This record gives sequence, C-alpha cells and structure tokens, in this order.
Amino acid sequence: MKTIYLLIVLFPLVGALIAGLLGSRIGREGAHWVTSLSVGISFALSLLVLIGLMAGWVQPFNGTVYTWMVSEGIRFEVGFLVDNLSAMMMTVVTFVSLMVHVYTIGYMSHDEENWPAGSLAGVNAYQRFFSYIALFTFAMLMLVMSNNFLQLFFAWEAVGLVSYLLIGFWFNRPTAVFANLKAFLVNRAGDFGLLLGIGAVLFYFGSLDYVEVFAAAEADPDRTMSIFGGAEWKVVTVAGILLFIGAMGKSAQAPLHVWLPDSMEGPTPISALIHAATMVTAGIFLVARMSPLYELSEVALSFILVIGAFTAFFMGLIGLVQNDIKRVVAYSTLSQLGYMVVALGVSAYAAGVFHLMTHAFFKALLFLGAGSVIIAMHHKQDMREMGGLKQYMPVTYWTMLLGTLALIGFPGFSGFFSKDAIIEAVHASDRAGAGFAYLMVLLGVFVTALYSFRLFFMVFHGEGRMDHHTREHLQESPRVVTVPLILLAVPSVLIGLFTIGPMVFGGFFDGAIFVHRANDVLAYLGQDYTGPFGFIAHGFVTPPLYLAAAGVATAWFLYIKRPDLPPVIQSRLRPLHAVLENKYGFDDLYIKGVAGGSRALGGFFSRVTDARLIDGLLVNGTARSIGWAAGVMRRLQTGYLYHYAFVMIIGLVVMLTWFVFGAR
Amino acid sequence: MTTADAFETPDLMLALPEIWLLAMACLVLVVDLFSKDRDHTPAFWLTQFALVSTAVITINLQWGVDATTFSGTYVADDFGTILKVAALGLGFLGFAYSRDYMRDRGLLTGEFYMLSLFAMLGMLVTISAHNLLTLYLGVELMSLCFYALVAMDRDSPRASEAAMKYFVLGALASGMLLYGMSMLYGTTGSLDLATIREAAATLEDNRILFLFGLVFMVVGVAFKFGAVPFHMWVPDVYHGAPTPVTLMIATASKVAAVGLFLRLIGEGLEPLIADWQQMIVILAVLSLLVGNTVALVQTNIKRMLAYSTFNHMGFILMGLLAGAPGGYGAAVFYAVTYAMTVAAAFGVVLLLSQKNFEADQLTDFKGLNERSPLYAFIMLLLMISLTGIPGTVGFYAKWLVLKATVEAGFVWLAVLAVAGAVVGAFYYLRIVRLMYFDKPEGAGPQPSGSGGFRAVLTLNGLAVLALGIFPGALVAICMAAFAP
Amino acid sequence: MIGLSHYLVLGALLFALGMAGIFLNRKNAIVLLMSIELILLAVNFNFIGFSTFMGDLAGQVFVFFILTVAAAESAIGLAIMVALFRNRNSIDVADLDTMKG
Amino acid sequence: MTLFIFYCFAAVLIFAATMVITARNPVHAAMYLVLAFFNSAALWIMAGAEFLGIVLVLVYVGAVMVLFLFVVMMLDINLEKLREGFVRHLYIGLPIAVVMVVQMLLVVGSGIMDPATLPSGDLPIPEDAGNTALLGSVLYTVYVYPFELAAVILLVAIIAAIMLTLRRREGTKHQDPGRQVKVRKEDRLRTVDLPRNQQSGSR
Repeated sequence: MKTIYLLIVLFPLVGALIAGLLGSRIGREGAHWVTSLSVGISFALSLLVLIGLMAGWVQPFNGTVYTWMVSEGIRFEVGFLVDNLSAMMMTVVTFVSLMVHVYTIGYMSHDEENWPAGSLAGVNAYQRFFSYIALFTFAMLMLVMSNNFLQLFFAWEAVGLVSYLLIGFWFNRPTAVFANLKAFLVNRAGDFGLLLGIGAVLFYFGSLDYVEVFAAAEADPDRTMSIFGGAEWKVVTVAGILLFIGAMGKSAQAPLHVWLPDSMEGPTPISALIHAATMVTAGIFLVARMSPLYELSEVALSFILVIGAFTAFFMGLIGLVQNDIKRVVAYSTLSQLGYMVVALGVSAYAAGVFHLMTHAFFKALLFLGAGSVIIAMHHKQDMREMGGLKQYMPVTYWTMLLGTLALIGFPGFSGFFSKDAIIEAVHASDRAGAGFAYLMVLLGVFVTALYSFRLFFMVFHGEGRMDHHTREHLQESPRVVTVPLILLAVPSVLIGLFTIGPMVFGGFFDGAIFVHRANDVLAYLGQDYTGPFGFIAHGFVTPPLYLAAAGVATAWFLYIKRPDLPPVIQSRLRPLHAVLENKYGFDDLYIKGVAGGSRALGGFFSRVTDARLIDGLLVNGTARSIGWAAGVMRRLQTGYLYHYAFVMIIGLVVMLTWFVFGAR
Repeated sequence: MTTADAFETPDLMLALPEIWLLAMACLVLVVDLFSKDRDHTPAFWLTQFALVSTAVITINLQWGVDATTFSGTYVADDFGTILKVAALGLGFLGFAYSRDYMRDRGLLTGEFYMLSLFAMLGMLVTISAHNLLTLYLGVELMSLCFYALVAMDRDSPRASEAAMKYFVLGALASGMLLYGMSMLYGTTGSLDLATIREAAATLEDNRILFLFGLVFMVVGVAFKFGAVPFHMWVPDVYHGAPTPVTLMIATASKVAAVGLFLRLIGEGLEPLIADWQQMIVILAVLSLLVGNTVALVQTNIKRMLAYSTFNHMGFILMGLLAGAPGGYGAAVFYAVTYAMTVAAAFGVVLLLSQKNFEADQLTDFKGLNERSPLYAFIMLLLMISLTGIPGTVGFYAKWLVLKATVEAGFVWLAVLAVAGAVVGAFYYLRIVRLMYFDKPEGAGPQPSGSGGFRAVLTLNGLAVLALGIFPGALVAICMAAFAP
Repeated sequence: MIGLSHYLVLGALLFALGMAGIFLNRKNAIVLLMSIELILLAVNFNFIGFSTFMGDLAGQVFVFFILTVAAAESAIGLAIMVALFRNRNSIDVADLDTMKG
Repeated sequence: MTLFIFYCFAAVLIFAATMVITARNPVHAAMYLVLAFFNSAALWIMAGAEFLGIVLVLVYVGAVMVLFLFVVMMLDINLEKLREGFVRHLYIGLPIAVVMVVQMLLVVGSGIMDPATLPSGDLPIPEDAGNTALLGSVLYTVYVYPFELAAVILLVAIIAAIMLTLRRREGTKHQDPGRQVKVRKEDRLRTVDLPRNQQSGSR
C-alpha cells in the first residue's frame, strides 16, 4: 500500500515538474494533459483507498517513508498517516483539483489577453499555471497525509507559497501584487503561532510524531507551564491555542481573515480550488486531526468556538453589501469556514469535517459558476452590470441554482445536512460560549440565504444592465467549463444524503477523530437519528429552515419584486438603523428594517472591521511600527566615526554598570 | 606551564598547518615578485594550493588529537580542526569568486593574495591559540590584514573611509580586549588558558576586578562578531570594502570569531559561565532586535547582508551562551553553514558585477530568473536557507541553536529569536520576489565570470542544498568535537 | 611605598583619556591614532604593575609584544590615513560620512 | 621618596595625555605624546621593567613618533579648519566619560587589590638576574611561537604600508642599475660615416 500512497503524492509532483520545467517544449496541450492526467490518476487511487478503507480491505496506515534526521531521539521524517479522515480529504482534494484542471483549460484559454503586449512573463504563463495547481495538489496531499508535525509545517508553508504565487499570478496588476503581499503578511502571523505551537509540542511532549504526541499528552494531561510571570497554563491549552492561531491564518478566521477577500485577485479556478475548497480548510483539518489534543483542553475549544461564531455571522453580513460577484462568494466562504470552526469548538469534529466536504463541492461549484459568468461577461465582475443572464446561460444557471440551494441549506441538499448537524450540535453543547455561538449560527442562516439569493437574482434575473457590446456576445461557456459544473453539482446535491449517516452519526471517523465521552454532542444527537429522511423531517420543526426561507423571501422581495427599494434603503440608512436599535416598528418597516439594518451593519463591518480596524491597526500598524523602528535605528547609523565609538563606549559603560556594580 | 629552565623543544609537526601556510605565504611573496604575469596567475594557483594543502594537513594531523605544544601556547583539537578547515574553505571560495572582479578594477595584485593569506594565518593562529598572548597576536594579525585589505582600492574614497572607521574602532576594541586580558592576568596570575581555567574555578579574591576585566573582554570579542551594540562598523565596512574583501570579513572572520570566543571565554573561563552568560544574553537580544528592522529598509544588498548579519550573530551567540556541548556544537554548525551560504550570496553579487559596474543594488536582481535561471535558483536556495525555511540547512542550524537555548533554560530568548527569523523572512524573500516576479529596468546585469568561478559557485550553492537534505554528517562532526 | 593600585589607577586614567580622545575628537584623524597609542599604553601599565607585584615575568613579555603590535598598527593606520588624505584632501573625521543608514 | 617621584612622573604623564587629546595642532599633540612616553618609560623603569622602558624610548619615541610627525608634516593639513569645535560637543560626551572614569577608579582604586591576594605567576623573577637577560631567555624558548608571530605581523605591516602608499606614476624618471650594468657599447654609441664631399658641397 505504501507504494500506492507514494504514487498518489508523486503523480501531481511529476506533472507539475514536467509542466513547469518543460513548459515551452510540451506546449499548452501537453501541459494541461500531463497535469490533468496525473491528478486524475491520483484521484482514482485516492478513491480506491477510500473505498478500500470503508470496505475494510485496506487497513489504516501509519508509517515512515524517509527519515531525514534523528537527533537525540527526535525524528525528522517524511511519513504517511492514512485513515478515514485523510483518505476522505485526499479524495476531496484530488476530485476538486481534477475538476479545476479541466475547467482551467477553458478559463485560461485566452490568458494572453491578461498580459501586456510583449511581456516576457506572459509567455508560457498557461503552462506555469497548470504547473502551480498541480504543485498545489501535491503540497495539499502531503499536508493531509502527514503523520508528523514537521511535514505538516513543511506542507503548510508549501501550500501557502503556491497560494501566494497564484494570488499574484497576474503580477503586472498592482492590486494582485498588493493582495499577494497582504496574504503573505497575514499568514506570517498565523505561521508564527503554528511554529510556536509545534515548538511547544516538541518541547513538552518530546516528539514530532502525531501518535506519540497524543500518547504523551494523554499520559499527562494536566501538565502546566508558566508564561509571562507566574501564571500557570495547561500545556495542552497553550499548544492548542497556538496551533489554532496557525489554523486561523490559513482558514481565514477573524481577525486574520482579511487576506481571503483580496485573494480573489487571483484567477477564478484558484479561488475555487485553493481559497474555497481545499487550502483554507487546512486549518479545519488540522484541528480535527489534533482532536485528541484539543479534547484535553476546554479553554482552547471555547476559544475556537467564539472565534468561529464571530466569523460565521459577521463575515456573512459583509457579503450583503459587496458588488463584486467573486467577493460575495468569498465572504460566504469566510462565513462557512466559521461554521466549520464552530463545529470544532463544540467537539463535533465529524460535523465540521462533514461540512468541509460538502462545502468543498458546492463552493467550488459556485466559484466555477461565477467564473463561467465572468467569462461570459468578458472578465467583468461587477454584479450591478449583470442581470437576466438566465436565458443566455442555462447550464450555468441551473448548476448555480443547485449550488446556491446547497449553500443555504435547502432540505435534502448536502449543505442542509452538514449545516443543520452543526447547528444542532451547537444547540446541544454546554461549552462556554455555546449560547453566543448558537445565536450567531442561527442568524447566519438568514444572512446566508439573503446574500446568496441576492447574488443569484442580481446575476440571473431581472433585466440586463450590461452594455450593448457585452450583451451581443453573451453565450453559454464551452464544454470544458460546463462539464465540471455539472460534475460538481451532482455531489453538491446528493452527497449529504448518502454520507451523513456514517460520517456524522456513524463510526466512519473512529480511530481518526477522538472525542471525549462527556463532550460528545454528536453521539447525543445520534440517539435520535433515524436516517437522512428523518433528519430532513426534523429540519421542518427547527428554526434554521424558516430563517433560510425568510432570507430567500427577503432577497426576492428586494431584488425581483421591488428592485427600486435597495437604493432607497441605502439612502435612508441612518434613521432605519436607529429604528432597528430601538426594536420598534413592524410590518413593512420591519422587513425593510431587517434587510436595511443588515446592510447597514454589513457596511459598518465592511468599513470598520475589514478596512480600518484590521488593516490600519494590525497589518499596516505593524508594518508602520517596524518601519518606524527601522527609521530610528537607521538614523543612529550616522556615518560619523565618533558616534560609532560613542555607542561602543555607552555599551561598555552600561555593561559595566549592570554586571560589575549590579552584581555587588 | 614550563619555565625557561625546563624548556622542551616544541613538537613542530603538531603545528605544521600554520608553519606550512606561513611558508606558502612567503613563497607566494617571492614567486609573485619575480612573476611577469599581469594577472598574477601563479600567485592565484599557489594561494589556492596553499589553502587546500593546509586544510588537508590540518585534518590529517589535528583531527582526533588533543595536544599542546610550544610550551602550551599552541593547541590542536577537534573543534579547532573544524573551524580551521571551514575558514580555509571559505578563503578558497573567496579567492575563486574574486579574480574577475579584482582584475576588472585593477586590484588584482600580489598583495591581495599575500595579505589574504596572512589573514587566514591569523585566523588559524587564533583558533589554535592556547595562551592570551597567541590569541591576541592571532586576532591582530587577522585584523591588521583586513584593515589594509579594506583600504586596498586606493582610489576609492569610500574604501578608505571604511578602512579608517574599521581601523579606529577595531583598535579601540583591541584595546578593550587587552585591558580585559590584563585584568585576567592580574587575577589569575597566568597567560596560559589551562592555568587560567584552573584558577578561575577556585577564584575567590578580587572577584570584582575579574568581572570588570571580563566585561572588557566580552566587548572586545563582541566587536569581532559585530554583535549589537558593538556593530556600528559592520554596515559601513561591508559597503565600502571591495566585495571580495567583504566576503572574507563576512565569512571566514566570523568563523575565527567563534574560535576566539570558544578559546577565550568558552574554554578559559568555562567555570565562570554564570558570570558571562548574562552578558552574552544581552548582546544576543540586541543583535536579534536591531538587525532585522534596519535590514528591511536597505536598498544596497551589501548593507542588507550586513544588517542581516546581526540576526545571525544573535543566533550564534545564543548557541554559545547555552554553554553545554550541545550549544557550542550548534554554534559551530551555525557559523560554518551560515558562512558558506553568505559566501555564495556574495559570489552571486560578484558574478553579476562587471567592469565599472557594481551589482550591489537590490534592483540589480530584478528579473534575474529571465537572464540566468541557474543563478536565480541558487540565490533562491541561499535566501530560503538564510530565512530558515524547513528543509534547508539554515533551518537545521537554527533548530539546533534553539534547542540548545531552550535546554539552557532561555525559552523566552528562543521565542524572540523565532519572531526575529519570521520578520527576517521578509527581506530575504523580497530578493526572491525581485528575481522571479519583477522586471528589470533596462537590460539588467548579465552574469559574467570565468568557467571556474561559475563551477565553484554552482557547487557552493548545491552544497548548501545538499547540506539541507543531509545535514547529519556535519552535525555529528560538530557535536562530536565537543563531546565530553 | 608605591602600591599596585597606583599603577592600576594610572592605567585606568590613561585608558579613559584614550577613549575620550576617540569619541570627543571631531576633527583630526591623527589624534585618533594617538589616542589608540594612549589606550595601549594604559594596558601596558596594567601588565607591568601586575608583573611587578606578582614577581612574574609573563606580564612584561606581554608588554613587549604589545609594543611590537602597536608599532605595526600605527604603521598601517598611518598608511590608511595617507590613502584617505589622497582621496579627500582632508583628514577631518567629520567628513567621513558618505556611508550611513 | 619613591612615592613622591612616582607622583611627579604620573602627574606629568596625565597632563601630557590630556594635552594629546585636546591640543589643536597635531604637531603639538605628537610632542605631548612623546612627553607621555618619556614619563611612562621612567615609571616602568621604577617598576623594574628596565628593558621595556628603554625599548619604549628607543622604538616609540625614536621610530613610531617620528613616523607620526613625518605624516603630519607630509599631509599638509589645513590647521585652521582643525581648530574648530571640540568643546561644543562636550555636554553629551563628557558625562559618559566621567561615569566611566568613576567606575574604573572605583574598581581598581578601591584598595581591594591587596598584593597578598595576588596569585603567584608562572614565570617567577629570580632575585639576581638582569631584566634584559631574563626577557631574552624566555622570548626564544617559552614564547618562541608568539615571537615568530610578531615577526609575521611586522612583515604584514611592511607589505600593507607599501601597498597603500607606494605609487608608481607614469612618466617618472628613475634609474635601473641592472640595465645600466648590462648596457653594451652598441646601445649608446652609433658610428656614422660622414661622406667628405658633403662638407665641400656646403661651402
């Protein structure tokens, strides 16, 4: 089996190397064939492994492939841990990647138009793009298959690196370069946490191997360490929070989320693959993988819960006021990632990973659908210039509809199962912060439905607002674009129905995810679980379904029935906002109030949280203070010899005072 | 220690590396005098032969040995062997990279080879010194050669300015080192490091006086490292000196500084680790803090490398202050691999320099990938290694040092160092971005240089890569040298 | 009777004067070289003082070598200064500021 | 009595050293440095280091200081410019200098250096031997390795000084004794046949 695992990983790498190094020789055709084929083989093998694991003729594998160094009992090695969790991830990653490969053939076919004429960098950009996404697939596989922290960190940085490369793919655009830099800087903060977390694990548990670390943590769960003064912290809490800070960076949780919307500067296939389906879920995967560690620390889990809940609701709100089609989907991704994190926070790891999987399918679908619209609109992304596209693009329309329904949790669709499972789990949990989280995720359902259908109606219904030239050329996208849409629509609709039983309430993740008996909300819910249709029936007596319906209805009312209303609401923003705060006013006012208030809040958060607070205080603030320090230090380097000598002598005097006279 | 009456004839064979190198340096002096070759080719080959042969002799005669000769003023042991071979190897790289550059600027003279060889000799003497006197003479021999080499480009105002600053501050630092040594002599009654070590272990009287001298000595040693706040000379000297000389100061002399520290403080004052450890902590902290911030705003790559040096010196000092064999081994590993990496980085700068053109601005690296994928790739390797990204030798060196620091109980220092390394990633990776993503203004400098230069540089780059993949052997050697 | 402290205090004063000469002097590079001589002289006083009061010859040997190195050092220092003067026509320390930051 | 003489020399020494760093004219500074060296030599001789005292005078005053003066004269320094600003920067430098002096004096002058607490050295000085002979005997035995190194340092100083200052200018006239010795008659002397009719033709 080891050979198969190696092949799964190595095929995309070889594909990437061929496309990257021999790009000019094998041409465009060669590049997309070789990478698609290699990822396809990986997908087939991953699927084989997953089926084998489920059927029982493959045993979970945990072993070393290559040992880099052994230093005083600590092993640095490359190794694989393949169990149900990683096999599921491998299958999802390779499947979405394969779809994106095929889709890219269509999306990037006219890429040379994106480069200035005569640009050297534009030559072979097509091949380079395929090389990058295959390389990303390799790195992501290494990440999910890792059995130790070192390889995890390695792959973590590698997926990050490819992500920066792809965000800045059109590096002749200043906005792309800025987004690239922003992603890099924000991820630095996260990676610092991850690195410290790994350091803490290594120092206190003396190993980098997952299994050994879990065993060591389990053996002595109450070990404490002191940081800053005398305060004693549980080691698992500190390590857990630090590792989660790493996850926050990659999975774009507030306040480290700011890079993800900007990352939409990258080509759309990348948004689908990296910034929706796979890489950003690495943080979710990390926490799920570390479940034996997190189960030992209530504090760390509560922290995770609160962060996730905050992200889930407030990022959704911002989605309401965006006009760029990709940004709406991006904020939706942030919000959905928040849902997953909430699930982790209440120890419902299985539900979180389940949502990860369903989300990977329907969000990739939505992004690719958005990309299809963008192709038709000649790379215009502003929704205010769209409308009425339904008649021109039927395939895109129907697949997008399915994706949107899955996202808002239409009963029976995959998103319904995963989101409801999370909401129920939060409801059932008694962890600190669960009450707040429950409120947030419930409200989030309404907001999700509202922004999703706002997008849908603005793009596909109503009258077309595009200019004449664009309208004349509107047409359905080519086959390479629509086929992946259809292929992704199938699991978006169906996969929840078939897998919720084993994955959430069954024993699919036994041995891969560990939940403490007292925390196991899913087992508690599982007592009432009677099958997927029972779950749907149950859905009709819980609030989320009605909240979603209300959201759709609001969107319909505002954007189909009375499209003249949103600008009015916008102009009357302030008084309506005040009314909302006083909780007065029903009827017509109420509907307008909620929608308008939501928009107002969204605008507020878009401005404050996103732009001023985060950018100003954290990102730019840090950069500015470092710049300031550099300026001061730099001014000390005056160039004058006597100043240099003077600094030396001050150093000497200070050291004399400290050590000779301080010592007495 | 022996007195004059009980004098024994020294074991000259044990000190053969230094004797051989001195003889070869004199041979270069004579041969170059009578050679008519305008490019000083015989001097070049003789110099390279001298370095290689000395390295071979050192390994054969001194590895696995632990003995003193010349009445205890000279010592041969394992870690000395490592440092000497490293210094000689770095010298070899320096000469290999500098020939075209020096020829283009009319600086390719016999004196360049001679003074550099004498500087190497000074390093060897320092590393092998077992007496305050030889230690001082070794350091001075090295420093005096460097002062002169920095000023070598006589027509460059910048070079003579740099030399003047280097000379005055260096002499001041030597004065402090000497002042400290005099206090050490007064409190222990000996110049011999073994005797000093014994006396230090039982030191009771005049402890204040000893501490007083210790501060001065630490300052003197810190200057050679370029540790903050005794660092002010570094950027100006790196910037003003001819690049090949900068290369030598940035690489081989740092290795010698580690030797100086290990002999004088690590070995001679080992019983008093509690006293000097705190001083080194301060130097390490300041070095970690200052270098990174200022490096961020540099536009000249030589100055940027100078500021980034402080960060690396902070790491080396962290390893040294950890004290235990693990810390020393880590520091030696760090110093050797860092010097190797930086040598190659300067090699790339030299490769891009042409007649009447110094490729020392960061903008000169724009779009290097389109002009020369191989050297862009090598530079990429070097930069990610200096950053300390896992999988490279830089990561491994940092890891060893951090481990030793944590084991010595300085967790907060390790955290600070990691934070510094994260910030440091930014300016190293900026070069990568320039090379791969930016477009040059105009044509941009093309790589030049002879085949031999390119071959050695490529090998140097690949060696950094290889050490990243297989660091085990070198780590084992470094650790074995300090094993009790 | 002359004590050891006498020599050490004298050494300390000379050392301080030498250092002050380096960082207080803003004009003349030659005085910098002379200040370095003063610093070395101070160290020599320490060694000779210890040597005398310990009845040990090693200190005097050290002084012998310091004198030798100091001579070589001033030769090189003066040579650098000559080169500097030829380039800039000035040995004003305050002019040495083309590299900074 | 010896104490009095010590104080006399020491006072002059400190005065001379102070003048070295404050004198405006570099020639004066050099002369004060010479004075400082003379006083030091006297003090060393009082401490029993006769050889070193003499070497200080011979080598330092005789050679190094002459070199200093030579350079000062040669460089044709603008003295007017050098007279400016020394005092106006004192307000920040001086406190640090004072702190340092106080600290150093506190340590070395506090009387903690009781000679009885000094360790015994490695190379005890016998009562009957001469200082010079003693130094000579250890230099070539125990300290032969440093001695050789000192020789190398002097060699480096020679090479460096020549490299930095020697200029071979284009167009300068100089003799080459080798070529003068090797010269042959044919190189310098050309015999020409002068036809006789030319003379008559010019008449």
